[in-house]
Formats: sequence, structure tokens, C-alpha cells
Amino acid sequence: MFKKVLVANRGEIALRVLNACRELGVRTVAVYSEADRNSLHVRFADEAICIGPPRPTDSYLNVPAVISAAEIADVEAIHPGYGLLSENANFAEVCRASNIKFIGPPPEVTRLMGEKEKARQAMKRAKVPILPGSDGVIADVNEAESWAAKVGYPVILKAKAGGGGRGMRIARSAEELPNLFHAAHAEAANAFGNGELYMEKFIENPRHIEFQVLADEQGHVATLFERECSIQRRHQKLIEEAPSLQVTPKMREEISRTLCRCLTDIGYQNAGTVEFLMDSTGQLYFIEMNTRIQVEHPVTEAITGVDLVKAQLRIASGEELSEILPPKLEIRGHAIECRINAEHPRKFTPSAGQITAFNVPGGHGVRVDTAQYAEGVIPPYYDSLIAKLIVHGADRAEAIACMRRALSQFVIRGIETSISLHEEIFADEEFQAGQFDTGYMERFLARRTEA
Amino acid sequence: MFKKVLVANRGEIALRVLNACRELGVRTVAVYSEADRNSLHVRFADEAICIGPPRPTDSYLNVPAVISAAEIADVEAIHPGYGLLSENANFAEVCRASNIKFIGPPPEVTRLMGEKEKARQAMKRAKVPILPGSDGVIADVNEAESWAAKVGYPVILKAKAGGGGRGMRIARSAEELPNLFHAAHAEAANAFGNGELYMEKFIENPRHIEFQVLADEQGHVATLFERECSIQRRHQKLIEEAPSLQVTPKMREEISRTLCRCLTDIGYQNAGTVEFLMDSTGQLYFIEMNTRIQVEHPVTEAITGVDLVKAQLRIASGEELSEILPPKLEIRGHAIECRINAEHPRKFTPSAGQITAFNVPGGHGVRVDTAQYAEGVIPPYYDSLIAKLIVHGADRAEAIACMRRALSQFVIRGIETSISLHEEIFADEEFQAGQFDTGYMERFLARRTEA
Amino acid sequence: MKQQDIDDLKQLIEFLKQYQVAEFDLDRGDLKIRLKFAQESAPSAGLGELARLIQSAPPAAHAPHAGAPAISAPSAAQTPAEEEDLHVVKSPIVGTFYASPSPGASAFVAPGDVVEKGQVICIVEAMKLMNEIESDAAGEIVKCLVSNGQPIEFGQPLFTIRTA
Amino acid sequence: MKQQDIDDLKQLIEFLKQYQVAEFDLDRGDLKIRLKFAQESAPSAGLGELARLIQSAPPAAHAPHAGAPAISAPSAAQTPAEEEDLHVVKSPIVGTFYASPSPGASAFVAPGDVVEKGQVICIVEAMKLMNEIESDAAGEIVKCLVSNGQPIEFGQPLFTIRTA
Repeated sequence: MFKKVLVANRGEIALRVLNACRELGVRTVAVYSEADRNSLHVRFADEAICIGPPRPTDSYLNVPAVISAAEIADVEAIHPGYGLLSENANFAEVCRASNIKFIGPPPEVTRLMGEKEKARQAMKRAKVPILPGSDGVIADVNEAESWAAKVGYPVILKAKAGGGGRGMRIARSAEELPNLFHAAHAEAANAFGNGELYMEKFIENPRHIEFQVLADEQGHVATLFERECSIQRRHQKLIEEAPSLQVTPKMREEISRTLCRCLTDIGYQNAGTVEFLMDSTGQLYFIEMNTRIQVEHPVTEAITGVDLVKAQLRIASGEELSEILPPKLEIRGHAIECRINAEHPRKFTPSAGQITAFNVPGGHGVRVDTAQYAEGVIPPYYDSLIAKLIVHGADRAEAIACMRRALSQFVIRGIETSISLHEEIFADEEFQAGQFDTGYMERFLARRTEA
Repeated sequence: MFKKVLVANRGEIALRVLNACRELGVRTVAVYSEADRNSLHVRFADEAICIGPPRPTDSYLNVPAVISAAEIADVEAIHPGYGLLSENANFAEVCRASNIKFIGPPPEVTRLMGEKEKARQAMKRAKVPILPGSDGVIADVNEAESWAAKVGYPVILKAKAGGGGRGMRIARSAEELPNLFHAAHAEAANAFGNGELYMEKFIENPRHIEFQVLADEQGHVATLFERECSIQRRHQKLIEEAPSLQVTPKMREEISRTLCRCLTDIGYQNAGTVEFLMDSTGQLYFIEMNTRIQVEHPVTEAITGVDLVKAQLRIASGEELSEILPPKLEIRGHAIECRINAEHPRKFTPSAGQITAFNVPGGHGVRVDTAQYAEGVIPPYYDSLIAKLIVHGADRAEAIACMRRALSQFVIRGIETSISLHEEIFADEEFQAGQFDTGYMERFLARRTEA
Repeated sequence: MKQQDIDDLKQLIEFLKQYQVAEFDLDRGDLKIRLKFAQESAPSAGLGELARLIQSAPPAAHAPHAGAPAISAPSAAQTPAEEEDLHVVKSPIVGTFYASPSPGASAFVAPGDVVEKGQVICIVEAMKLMNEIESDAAGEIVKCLVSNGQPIEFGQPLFTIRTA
Repeated sequence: MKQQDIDDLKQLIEFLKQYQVAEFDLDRGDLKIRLKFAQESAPSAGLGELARLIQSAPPAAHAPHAGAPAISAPSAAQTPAEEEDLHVVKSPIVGTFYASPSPGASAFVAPGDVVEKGQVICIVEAMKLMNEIESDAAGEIVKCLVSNGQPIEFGQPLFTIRTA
């Protein structure tokens, strides 16, 4: 195991990684921006180094600053957490060049998975079901029409260079396709200076299902089952759970086997998440792979008993999966996570400021991951996640009951939080019945506005 | 299930019971003394009733006040927690007479188990190994000598009416027995007005092992394995864990089978704990049964996944064990609990007062049960337990590492606590190696004084 | 600076302090004064809010369910009518309040009645026992604060009495 | 300043202190007084202690392990020599401090030297790059606050300069 690791992140995930290091007897180095001087990840690290001013680009995203800190603290490895530099292949390369172990997959794999079309093709070759669509860019309307006929309506046109919904159109019939193609092309050309489009099958209100994987550096891959993250608002996950009610044992086993084969071929290493959409018939389609630990990893930890961050550290230090995982992985009970954000529960505006009261729920089945505390400060520079509330029950009903109890005891004053939004969702019958998809939040919010 | 339950307790266990009720959809009524007006068990209950002034005898131990509160709040059942009225058979009888379900065994069983000699005989009949000793009171020195010869030295003489070490003597040989017998007799007569003595085999520095049991009202009994609670100071448990490293699967199964048979015969109901001493050869001897939930129940919850307080409520409302327990009970991992007391970590003097800073550790494997919060007040009237820190790891080493991390992040200011004492114990090699017995703390404290 | 000025200044500061002014600016052309008092303990900043939240939200207040007895959580500070300096008789036990010795009978006392110390003024039923509650002061009953048949807590105010 | 004035002033200050004034400005044309009392650390109530604990125990302070670089966590309040009103040159990057352009060469600057704004005064090595750090003020070097080869944080004070 490493003697000393630098954690290149902040907030709850920095503390989460520090805890794992601590429990493995690894010395920890925190880095922080000037805005985070009084953060718990700084307080609870063995050493801490200020790497820049508050803006992320000047501090947490500043590769030379992070690497310099790693060098002067003389660490053997860097854990990037999630977000920030975690999926930055260049950063992983600089780490390698600096003789520092990057705790994650090799940069080549990160880069492959970062290029959506290449990732799709890699998965397709390994017989992972992917979303049907054009093989890359579409030349013109005629080609679009023939792809659409093959894929089946509805289809979605997306800008190759795009993002944020621009250059994106959903076509529900052959009649409307030509006009939509031209509109999307023009919009993409205008927005990105590149009008190239590709096409995918459009799935109405899919469920979001993802599989957790671990791969060691000796070529072994294991999946730790799935999570369902369909409760999203504007593609931001709000509530995650494991297992998914929609995944049958047979599907689980088939997908797992396919993923293990595929990721072995790719040479995947360390922790990763393979994301799928599920249509209303229960069919899964690969969409992308995240080459890092996820925010929602604790629900998998709850049902498997495996500490995923410790597993990352142990894999990176050369241990094999057979030493890390129990002989037989089993799902035990049901776990749900709520993301507690510093934002207005109705307007969703971020809420920075000083916390004036902070009571964390505890007791049987409750886990809280947070770097906040009474009188902590939420700076305005970073994302709004301030705590994760995770519950684990014998079944989903028990987990929901436990979450409702815990939410009612989670007291945060001084700033706005999403706690009351979560309370409303957990009181909702559709949610309780598991009747949801990624369109749930939109419908829920519309209903709430009416009420 | 009950519609409404009164919790006749305070502090963390009151909150623990409220949480279980809450999660089962049961309305809760808290009772409180004037000193506990701002306690979380009052805040988080659906209703709360002040039942008297701070002194326990005037409030929490005041049977008419508790019953009146139950009557005016119109509850169906009372959960007594631990301590206070929990093992008071008279209270259980008054509940019965008032048509309120007492959540615990029937008063007859509580009374039987409260009388040590009767409990011993009941266990002996069922072939539970008991501590060898005289059958009741010893008439004179001659009878003492013949019992001692039968039991084998060393033996301990105890006052029938006694307690607190008075009238107690350890005899290590036949030579010293007569003098010690007379001394103990005189001391007991002087202290209690009753000089009667009985004799037990004396076990040098035993381990303390206890089995958790659940019994429904249809005659089924299950054991949920054992806990080891050998880390004690003056018979006060400080650290508890499950399972015990000393109990082999075979012993566990044999004792469990015997206990189930015995408790079925006795007509035991609800949760209970059967306490044993273990001598240096690994032999177990029954000492007593606690007819209530224990402080240390969370370690059993961690390794079995069973919510014991919910189980108590469900049993009392008539459910059968087969509905409550999973089809196959298994031990998963290792759990340890630290009792965080409001007392000086070296002088052990109680430390009442106002908390000025309170940071609770969280993250993977950590559970905290507490009714305290930043700026909460520890009144001087009650016991010093303010929080329980429970960790759960894949094995004992992981649990210890997790506990050390969590202890280092548990910040309480304004009062003295036992946190630093726990940190020292967990850093101790003997403790880490599991090399301990009930004499451990005495040796540990002596070593510490020398150092 | 003349002594007179200093004395004036002192007087001003004492006055500001007395009226709990935190900051003070004065600008009269020839005279400018700016002053800020040190924050006293437990400042406005909103510290210790949880404790206050708890105090300001007594349990009954957030559990007003139909059918549940309206149990209030009285605190010394909330005791009614203290501004008139009235004596408050509080319940020494938990139970159910009865104003009269038996159903249909007239109340032990009514507002305006003069009572002696030790005089029975109501009954609190606890565990089927009718406990006669005696006045712990002599004077005139001003108000009965609870109604017949109402469940009451330990320490809950029952009557106000004008002593003197 | 006459003795009388000083005595008057003392009296005033004592008085202000007694009344827990934190800041005081007076401007009477011929007389200007500006006064600010030092914050009395850790006020009575002890609230918010965790936050203060964190502030008062910078990470390096509780991690002084052998072999670890002695990284300090400087804060504005700790900046040295501010009482002399000296300018402090802080490190704009994280890295390793070098006083001279190459091993064995003499230092860029030494106490007593007068430097121009923009003049190179040291090197901070980050990622094998030798970054020349320029003075952001003109004046006389009073003190070098770090030693050759020492690891330094972002914002860590390097030199004090008497600007004048």
C-alpha cells in the first residue's frame, strides 16, 4: 500500500477519500483553495497545502499547482475524487510523467471512454447492447432518412461538437425529419462552428441504470451490480438507489458477464461505472462509461459491504480483486441516497453562505457523507452538493421509511437546502411504488406547481 | 401494528425507539423531565408530555406519572428502553392493569429472571451451563467447606441481600475459607441486616459474552448470535463487539440451541440478553438474563441486518418471528461499539454542562446513536452516556481502523468525554490483538498511569 | 479636549449603551463621531440556532393532529399573565383536569372567588385516582387556564391568582 | 502632546473599554481620534468553537511528522511584520523556493538590498520548471521569510519589503 496519497478534490468526496486512506494507514495530503481554508477535508488531513485562489480553474483544476503540491509533499499517488480532474486524461498523463500513480484507469482508457463514438463502438464489438444509431456523422438528409428507417422512430439528432441541447432535435416521423435535420444542422453550425450531426434512437422517458465495476491491474474485472438513478432534474441526479427494481437477476447476470468480458478486452483498470438507458420494455442500451468513482457509490457499498474507495486504493497499489472482494458478492437489502444540495427547494437557485445550525441524523441504517458542520461556510465557487444521506434497509419499503425519518431529523439552517424537496418526493406514491423514469421529476414539479 | 406508542425513557435510547416507531408508521409520545425540555427525543416525537422535575424518581421512574401520561395521550403501548423502568415487573403489571401493552416480556418472566437464584435454576434445568456454586444459602462454615470442595477453588462468597462488593470474599484455598466466611457474614449482617451468604466458583478475569435473543408471543425463540463486552471498568461496559473472537461456530450453535429450548420452556417473550462469563479454557457459564433491549444492541444489528427495536415493536403487536427475521440469519462482518460518556477520560468524573461544539463522524461503516447536538446540555441527573459510536467492517481489523478514523473526527467541546480514552484503547496492541478479558481495563489504566 | 467634552462624551456613550445601540455615527460639520460597541456574547449571528429552534417549536406545536390531546409544553417564560405579577398555580402531576368534584357539580372555584392557601381548587385524575389539588397561595382567582377534562402536563399552569 | 492630553486620552480609552466599545472615531477638525480595540479572542459563550478550532489549528500544526515538509498554512492574520507596515511578497504558485538562480550562485536578493518592482527576487520550482518570481513592489528587502529549498504554498509570504 502507498505510504502517502494526495487527494485532489474538496468537499465530501475529499473527506471520503481521506477516510479510506486513513483506515488503510496511508498518510494524507489535502489541497485546498483559499475559499476552503476552514474545510473539514483540510482539518482532517495529515498535511494540507493551499494551491490557489477560490476559482476552480486557478486551484483545483490547476494541473501544475496540484502536481507541484504532490511533489513538494512527496506523495506516491493522487486520488482525483469525482468531477474536477478525475476524467482528465492529460492530468493522468502528467501524473505518470511525474512518477505519481494516478488512482484511476490509464489515460489511454480514459481518453477512449471520453470519446463517445469510440466508446460505443468498443462496447458494440463486445456485444454490449448500445443505443441504435448512425455509425458516426450523417452526410445529408437522404442518409438521415435511411438511418432513421433502420433505427426506427422516434430518433434524436445530435451535434457532434455539441452539448447543452443545442443542435438537438427529436424527430417522431419521416415527414418531419428533413426540416428538423436542417434546423439542427444550422443551429449546430451556428453554435459550435461545426454543423455535423449524428443520430440515435430516441427513448421516451427512459430509466437510468448503471453498473458499478472494479478492475484490477492483473486483468480481472468484477461488477458490483447496478444502481438506478432515474430521479434527475435537468440531467442532475437527485436520488439514487441499489438495486434497481427493474433489473431481473437474469439481466443482471447477463450484463455483468458481457461487461466483464468487454472491460477485460479494453484493459480497464480501477473503478468505473457503465451507464445505460432502459426503455419501457426493460431493454438496456449503453450510453457512456464514467472512469471514476461516482457520487452515488455509497448505495453500492451498502448492499455489497465493499468499500469502493479502499478498493480503488488497493487496486492502484497492485492488489488483486481476489484479495479485495469477498469470495461471493451478494446483494443484501436495499439502499437509497439523497443528494442534499445547497439550493432553494423550489427555485433551485444555489444558496451559498454560512450554516448556523447543523444536526445530522444517525441511528440504524443511516449513513451521512458530508464535509460540512455547524458554522461551516458554503462558498459560491463550487457545486452545490453539501451532504449525501444514505439509508440501508432490509427492503425498499424499509429504506424509504428510514429515509423519511432521517430527512425529518436533518436540520440545516442559514442556507437553503433540498431537504424539503426530498421529503416531498419520498411522500409521493409514485416514487414509493417505484413507478418512475427520468421524466419523473418534470412531472412531479409540474404537479407540485399545480397543487 | 400499534397506532401510538409512548417511550418511557430519555437520551439516545428514547430517540432510537422513536426512530423505530417512526419508520413503522407509529405515532410517538415522548415523556420528559423539566431538565430535558430541549432534548432531541422531545423535539422529534409527535407529542411530548412533561412528567415531573429533573430527579429520575420524580419523573422517569415515577410510575403514576408515566402511566398518566400514557392515558392522557391514549397510547396502546409503552416501550421502556433500557434502565429506568425497563426491568421493573411492577411497572409491567401496572401497564397490564391499565390495558397498555408493555413492550417486553410478561411481568412474571421479568420477575423470575430478576431473582438470580431462580433464574440460575431455570437455566440449569434446561442444561444451560451455569456457574457452579451452592444451591442457595449456606448454613455454616462446614457447609461452605463442602461446597467449596465440590465447586473447586477459587470460590467467591456473596451476600444474598448484597451488592456493591459488601459481604463479598474470594477464597483461594481451604485454609483461608473459614476466616473469610466469618468476615463476609459479619460484613453482610452489618451492611444489610442479613448475613446470609451463597457461594459461586470464582473465575479469574473472565470474558463477558452475551447472547441476543428474540422471542415472539407464539412460542418461537431465535438467537441472533453473541456479543463480547469484556472491556469494562468497574462493571461498566465501555466497548462491545460482535461476533466474539472466542466463540467458535460449534459453541455458538450449541448455546443457541440450548437457549432457544430453555426460553421456550420459560415462556420468554420479546428481546432479551443472556449473559455468560467465559473462563480461560473457553467454557461459558450463565450469570444472568437481561429482559430488555441492551445499550450495545447496535453491534448485533450491524452484523445481522436486523433492526432489533423494530423487532420488539412487531413482536409486541403480535407478529411472528418468521415474518420479522430473514429466512437465514448470518453473521456478516464485524461490528464494534464505543460508549461515549460525558466524563473525564482519566479521572472518570462525570462532566455535565453545555456542549459548545459537536461534530459527528460519518461515512462508510459508521453509525452514531445520540440525542445530543451542538449546544445541547448534559444535565447532572442522569447517566453519562451521551453517544454510541458503532462501526461495521468486513473483519475486525477493518472495524478497528474505521473506529480509529471515526474517533479522531468525533469532536465534542464544552464538556469532558471518554473519546480520548477510546482512542488510547484502540491504539493498544493487546486490544487490537483481541487479547483481553474483564481485567483488561484495570491493567490498561495501571499501564497508563505508569507511562 | 476639555473635561466638559469628555464628560459629555461619556454621558452619550452611557446613554447609547443603555439603549443597546451597536453602532453610532454623528456628523455635525465640526464634530464627527463614529462608534461601534463590542458584540456581546451570543451575538445576532444566528449561532446556536438549533437550540433556539427547539425552544421555539415546542413538540405540541408541530404535532397538532386531530384527536390528539392538545398538550402544550409550557415553559417558565411562557407562563401567562406574568406581566400583571399574578401568582400561577401549576399542576404538581400529569393527568386530566376537572374543575368540579363530580360531573354536573359546580366548579370548586371561579374567577373572582377568593381562596385560602390549602383550599382545594380542582381535581387532577391520574391512574383513576382523583387527586385534589390545593391552592399554594391565598388571593383572588383571576383566571382558570385549562378547561374541564383537558389533559395536563407536570408543571402546567392551571390558575392565576392575584395575591396581596 | 501634553501630559494632560495623554491623561485625558487614557481616561477616555478606559471609559470606552469599560463600556465595551469596539471601535471609536472622533473628528473635531483640530482633533482626530481613531481607535479600535483588539478582539477578545474566544468570547464568553464559546459558540462556534469547531470553526475556531479549525482556524486556530492549521493542518501543519497537527502534522509535524519527521520527513514531511514543514508546510505552514499562512493566513492574512499571521502575515509577519505587519505591525511595521511592511509590504509582503507572497508566492503566486505552489512549489519549491530557491533564493538563487542555480546551486552555488549567490542569492537574487538579500536583506538590505533595494529592489525595483518587476525585479526577479527568487525562483519557485513547480513541475521541474524554474519560475522567476518578480517583486510586486519597490523598496528595501527587510527579511526573507523562507529558506532555500523549502516547499511553499500558494499565497505563502516570501519577503517583506519596506516601501517608504
